[in-house]
Amino acid sequence: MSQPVLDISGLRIALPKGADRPFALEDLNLTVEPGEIVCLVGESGSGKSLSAGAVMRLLPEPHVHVAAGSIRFMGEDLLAKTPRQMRDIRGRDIAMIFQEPMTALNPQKTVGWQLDEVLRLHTRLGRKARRARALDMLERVQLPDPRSAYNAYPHQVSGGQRQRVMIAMALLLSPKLIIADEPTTALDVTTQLQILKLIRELQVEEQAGILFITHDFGVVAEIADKVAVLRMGQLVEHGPAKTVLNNPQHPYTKALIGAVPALIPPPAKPLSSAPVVLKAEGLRKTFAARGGLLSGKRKAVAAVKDLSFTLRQGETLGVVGESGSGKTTVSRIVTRLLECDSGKVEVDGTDILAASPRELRAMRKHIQMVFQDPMASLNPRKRVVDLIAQGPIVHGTPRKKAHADARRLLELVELSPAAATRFPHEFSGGQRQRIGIARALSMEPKIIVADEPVSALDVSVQAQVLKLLAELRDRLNLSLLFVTHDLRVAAQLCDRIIVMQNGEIVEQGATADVFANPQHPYTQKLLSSIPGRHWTPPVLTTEAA
Amino acid sequence: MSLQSTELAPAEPPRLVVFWRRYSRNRAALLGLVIFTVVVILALTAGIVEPGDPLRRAGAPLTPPFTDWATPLGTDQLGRDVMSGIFYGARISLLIGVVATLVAIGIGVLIGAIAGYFGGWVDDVLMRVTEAFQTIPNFVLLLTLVAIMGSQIEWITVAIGIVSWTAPARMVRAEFMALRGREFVDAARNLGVSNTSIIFREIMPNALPPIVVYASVIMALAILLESALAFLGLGDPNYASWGNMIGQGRSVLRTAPYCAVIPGIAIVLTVLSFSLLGEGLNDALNPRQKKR
Amino acid sequence: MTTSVRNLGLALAAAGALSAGAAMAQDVQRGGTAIIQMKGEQRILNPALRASTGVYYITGKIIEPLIDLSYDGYVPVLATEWSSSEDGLEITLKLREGVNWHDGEPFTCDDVSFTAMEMWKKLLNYSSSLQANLEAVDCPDPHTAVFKYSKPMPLQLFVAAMPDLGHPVPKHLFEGTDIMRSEYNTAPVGTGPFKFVEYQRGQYVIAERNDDYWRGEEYPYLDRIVWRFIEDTSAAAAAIEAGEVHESGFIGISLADIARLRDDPRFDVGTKGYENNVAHSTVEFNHRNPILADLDVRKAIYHGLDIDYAIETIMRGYAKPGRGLIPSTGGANYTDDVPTYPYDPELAKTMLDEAGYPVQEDGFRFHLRHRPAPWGEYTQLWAEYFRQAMSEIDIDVEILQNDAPGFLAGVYRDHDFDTANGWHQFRSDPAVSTTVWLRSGQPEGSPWTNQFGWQSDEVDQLIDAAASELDPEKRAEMYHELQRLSMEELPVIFAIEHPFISVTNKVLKNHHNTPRWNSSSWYDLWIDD
Amino acid sequence: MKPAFPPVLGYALRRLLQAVPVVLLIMVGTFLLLKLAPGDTVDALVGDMGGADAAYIERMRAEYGLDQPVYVQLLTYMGKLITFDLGWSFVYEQPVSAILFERLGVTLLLMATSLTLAFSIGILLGAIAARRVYSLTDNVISTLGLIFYATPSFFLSLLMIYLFSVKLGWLPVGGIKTVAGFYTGWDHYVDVALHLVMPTAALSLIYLSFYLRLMRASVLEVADLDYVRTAKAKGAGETRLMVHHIMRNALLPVVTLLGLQFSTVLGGSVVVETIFTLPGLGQLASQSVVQRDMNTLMGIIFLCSIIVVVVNFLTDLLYARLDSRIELA
Repeated sequence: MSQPVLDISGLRIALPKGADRPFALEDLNLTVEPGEIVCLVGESGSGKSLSAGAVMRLLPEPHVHVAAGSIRFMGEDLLAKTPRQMRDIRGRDIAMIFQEPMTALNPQKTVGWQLDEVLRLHTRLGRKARRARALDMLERVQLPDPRSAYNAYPHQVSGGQRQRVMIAMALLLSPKLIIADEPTTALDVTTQLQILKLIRELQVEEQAGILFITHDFGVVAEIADKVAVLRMGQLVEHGPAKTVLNNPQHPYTKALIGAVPALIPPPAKPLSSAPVVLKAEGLRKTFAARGGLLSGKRKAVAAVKDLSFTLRQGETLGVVGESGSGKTTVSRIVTRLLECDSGKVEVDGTDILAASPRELRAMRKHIQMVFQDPMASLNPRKRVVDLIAQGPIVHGTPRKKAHADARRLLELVELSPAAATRFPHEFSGGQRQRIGIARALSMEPKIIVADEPVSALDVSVQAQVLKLLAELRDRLNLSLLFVTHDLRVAAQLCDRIIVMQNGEIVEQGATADVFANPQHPYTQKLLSSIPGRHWTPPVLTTEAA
Repeated sequence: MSLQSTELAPAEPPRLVVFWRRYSRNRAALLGLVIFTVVVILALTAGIVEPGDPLRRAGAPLTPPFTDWATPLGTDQLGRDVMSGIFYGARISLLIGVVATLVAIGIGVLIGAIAGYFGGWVDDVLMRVTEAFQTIPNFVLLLTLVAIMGSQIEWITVAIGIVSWTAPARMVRAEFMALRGREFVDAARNLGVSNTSIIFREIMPNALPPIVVYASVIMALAILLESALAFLGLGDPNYASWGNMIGQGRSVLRTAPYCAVIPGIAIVLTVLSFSLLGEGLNDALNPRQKKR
Repeated sequence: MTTSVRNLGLALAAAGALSAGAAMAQDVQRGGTAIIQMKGEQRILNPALRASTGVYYITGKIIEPLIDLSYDGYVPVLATEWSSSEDGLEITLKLREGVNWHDGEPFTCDDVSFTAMEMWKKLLNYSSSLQANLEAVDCPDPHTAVFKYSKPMPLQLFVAAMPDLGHPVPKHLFEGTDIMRSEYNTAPVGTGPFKFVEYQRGQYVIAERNDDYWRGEEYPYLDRIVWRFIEDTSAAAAAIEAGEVHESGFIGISLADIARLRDDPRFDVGTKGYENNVAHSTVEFNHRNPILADLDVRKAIYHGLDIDYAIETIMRGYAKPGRGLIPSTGGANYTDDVPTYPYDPELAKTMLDEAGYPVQEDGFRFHLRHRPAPWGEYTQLWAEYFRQAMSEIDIDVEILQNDAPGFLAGVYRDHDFDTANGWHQFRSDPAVSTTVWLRSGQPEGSPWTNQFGWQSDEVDQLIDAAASELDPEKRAEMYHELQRLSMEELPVIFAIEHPFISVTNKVLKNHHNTPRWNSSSWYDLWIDD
Repeated sequence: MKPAFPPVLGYALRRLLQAVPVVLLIMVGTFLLLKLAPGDTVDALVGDMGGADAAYIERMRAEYGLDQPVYVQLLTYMGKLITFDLGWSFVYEQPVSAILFERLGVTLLLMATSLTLAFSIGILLGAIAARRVYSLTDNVISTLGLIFYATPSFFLSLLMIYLFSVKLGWLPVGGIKTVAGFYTGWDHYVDVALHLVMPTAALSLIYLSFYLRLMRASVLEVADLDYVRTAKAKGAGETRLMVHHIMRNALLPVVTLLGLQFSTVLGGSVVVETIFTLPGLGQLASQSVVQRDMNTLMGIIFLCSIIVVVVNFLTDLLYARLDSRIELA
């Protein structure tokens, strides 16, 4: 039996005074064998990224430092290495892939230069040999045109390709251990699958051990050999992937897995008789890029091309697509946060796009929005009660009544009325999104446009917010226009979906029909790219629910 | 994070307390606050500690410091009490600093906010005006304004404000351009909030922290500009200002250096305190910028 | 034809030879460069267009006047003799022969005639009123010039004016051109001991030795003179101490530094050589203000000013109390038999009370808006002292600081002031300098004239009569009377009479040996390195 | 579609077109502003020459065209300006362009040396301070930066003159060269350099402190960025991180500030040039204000606008050179 590539035992990482807990990690034991992918799973704040930093010895010392335990790499104690020795190990024996391919590459240096740097630091190869090796590596990560990529700056290649570059850089010297810190989180679903496949393939070739950090159980199901689940710095469960995924033991793991939406859409509701509350017709929007001082003229981009759809009362319409598909533009046009080039949006038969400013203000009551980023969508300088009461006050409700209503709405979204006098930063992400929902409801709208309302939330919180939305929709007979990139979420909530690509609807229909029998090749590709699509999360009863 | 997403975290202490905690972490900023407080005390107690006109004849001309307890810091060429000048000068310096800064920030915020929020041709026009002001060397413009309106302290203060507004305007504009795309602004628009309300109630409070920090820079520069004017003989002679004292003291710099050096040190310390104050405010208001 | 001929030429030539001989005895060193600091910069270097000591300071070495002033009286330079007809309508000058301009052309009566008619009469400030009645300058021969007037011109006045207002320039370089824009206004050509070399604006002017100088080959002693413009008085003081400049004239550095350098053995510090350049520090009243129109108020204000204290603290003792429009260096025209107003604040307060200006609720009797002239340190200090002194007799003075054009427009054009202060120079004769302060009917906007809204028929008549009075004794009496009137009526307070002060490095020899030395030609100046 | 000429030229042309309205705005604004001033150039001239009589004053005013209505004067001036005729200075009795040309060299020399010094030393010290953040070195550098920032340039100038010229006699008090020195060749350059030491120091220290503080903050910020972590993960050492990864990105905001501050530096040179009697544009500007020398002042402001526009263009080029994300077009 070969020795493990990485052997972490009893690792404890101390946090500075005044942090929410004294230790980021406590008594972590973990091994990574050669040729094995170990997924370290946890929600935000679980300490999973710091464990990677500890292995690389790149913690922001002295505030955050290893307090106890050992980290052995190929049997050698990393914590005992001098900085000089560590520098030699980094990049050569242990490589790292980061989450954001945009920010993880130096914007001022070419891709080639940055690959070359690894070789220059760790080999004595000549210039030509280094270049040949780098080009070869770029080819292995399946970049379409390695030569031009070599000479390009990071901003000149796409997000998926940048992550390929990162992978090429990590694998350049065939390291024995690769630490991948959420390497696919920032990518679109189709790209994500390609990258996951690539990592798998290359890892098989190189027989490297991979410590793969993620929050997404779909990804875990796709790639992991072993799984370790972290909660608040503590390892709650670990074992082979299949076991943990299908038969979790620890309640936390159970809860996490239980929160992953199953890919089974709800049965279609008989809604065809309900009145149409929102009708969009022939929407067009082109972003004419303005010549900035430095950027000069850019090409105009058509974000939405001739788009039409209807939304009936009580219905949830999902707008699904990858980034750049125009789905967010749609949500802003129907709420008239963005002026449209042409087309009509009828709310209860009145065209909101043709409304005068005065009419528009009145109409805004009927169509409200829940935003993607619960931090950014709440004015950090306002108290919660003011945030929720703002709309009614603007529309003439007396301040006192508006505030009383606001407190009632807080209860409706299951928050304590004590929250009313606090500021947004005192809440967790899910709580903020509840406040966002309460604000939308304060106007007693007919329609709620939700733009990726759960994409910034941890999976367990995501489930709760989705549940709340569904309940409120049914109780208040709301119509939902639900914009999302996450097909699992769409499957869980939407009655009908429209699939968008490059500003056009490629397919629409009842969610169940589309999932069961996708017609358009793009829809097919999207569905087949869902990570862990072959894994159906077990139905578990959790005490949290 | 807790699985129960509806439980509230314990309430945070009031904002002021948090602010003070962050501010007081910076020891230099505390020193700045101490000096600043001293200057404020000088200004406030000027009338009590040193009653009477600071420009009156208080003793024999050019009495050196520490020789006569009636004029502990000595007297200048016309027998004016230097200590009294330092006390009353603090008033003038603070007045000029604060008012000029308010003028500069006022103009800057207005123009920057409008340009940044509306964009398009409004932005173009306002930015051309801003560039025009930025292109003219500010001190030359200041000289011209003072030449036109004379050296009354009110006008000098306003003129300093007029030549200092471009930087805050650009800053506010940049903040507004960043903030106007933020979701909470969309949220407010979605609620039917008017443009004026969005500008002043929604965006402005969020754009202010960097402006508040920059205000300390303007204040410092305002005091330096006034002293430079006074040095060139264009200060308001009806008030004891530190700049005037240096300007007049330099002719006796060789025989009675204290006449220029004492107010010089007062200026250096005051400007220093503003600067340290600004750093402390920056730590307290924009905590994300400083991680280490 | 000529009855009163005063030929001083011979005697003074002898005197010149004597002084030169004395200099020779001290082992005159030839060569070297004298470096002079100037505070202000006169950008026109043509004394026939700009009458100003700042111009003469430079051009005096390059362009000579017809007549100069020495401690022994008026001496011939380019004119060797002068005489007047009995009726005072004709003045005849004999011109020096064998004098060449720096470009080699000979100096003749044509130059004098051209300059007098085209510049002195038309373009030269101060001179244009002096020469207002000049009808023609005839040239009976190349070295005789006859000035013809339509009204009598006192010879005494004419001669007294000549050192400043009598610089001829070469006709052949100016005739037929736009005189105001001639290149020779900034690159002067004259007959003097030094030839113009270079003018770098804002920096310096250089002149070098004229080898063809009419006083003879041995003159001048210096090879070169450099004038450096250093506006900042501290920097100027530092430069003179560092030996970078040899002389600083016209109070070019602060009085504190002057007082300090007085005790430094390396320097000569003094007022010698400025006897002809005496000025008055003034307090000017706007008589349109009914309070100030009250003579008792003006007298009270005078009593409230401690002139001796101001002389000691501001002027460092280099001054004396003023006695009206003529300074003590004014010769026969001066008298000290005039009323005075000694410092007595209590008396001042009583007088103000009696004049009907008791202290009001705000602690002051009344408020004055005061415009100080921005002429530098001591004028500024004088203004601030005025404010101090007035507050001691419960008058509030607000100082309205402005730059020069703002000050001049504010006081002399817009009359937007209550009181003002500045200094005004006396130029040899009251008729060409200080009488304009009292004479009414001055056109609005003329600086340093009676713009005070004050008028007295008696004074006006006296001024006019004295200007054309040919008998020197009668003239002197008239001026004594004027001086008395100016001290009685106090249209303006001629508070302090002060000469200018030079700080001179002792390596310079033969310096400050004439009453208008800084404006003179320095042909006998030498440097002992 | 490829442009027929280098994109930089197109960019330059576009910048030039954008600058035209700004410059026009400045010129018209300044002209009208100056007309509000009490007194005019004739008052100033008469004051300078020690007085003149009324007829003389009136004739001068007519001669200079100052008796015309303001809009006529403005139109005349702007008409001439379009042909780049800056007019005639009545104070200097020279064409304005000749005066400016004489003075420009000194100012550019002073500014170039000051800014180069401030910039290079500022970023160097800033970078050092940031890399040893919160150490003694950092504290010393930061404190120096604060003191430089807080000391008025004229105060510093006076102290320097007192120390280096009067007490020690090492440096000349003022001027741009030894007037009667007539140095040639190498000696001339040494002479000018000696004259520039104190003015440069006086002018540059405050900007040095700006750059120092900004650079320190900027390096601290960039050092926290992801790609620096990537480079560390690659095994790059401290020096390599600094030179190849941090410096260039950290320089970007400093370069921006450099461009923005250029006109402020021009303004700051007024005081310094006055104290050290340097015959530059700053001194000329302040004198022109006092002299009400409209044409010269307008000329200076025109020239400054052009310089600022050119400098901003150059900093843009520099920025684009430093930041590969930006393409000029």
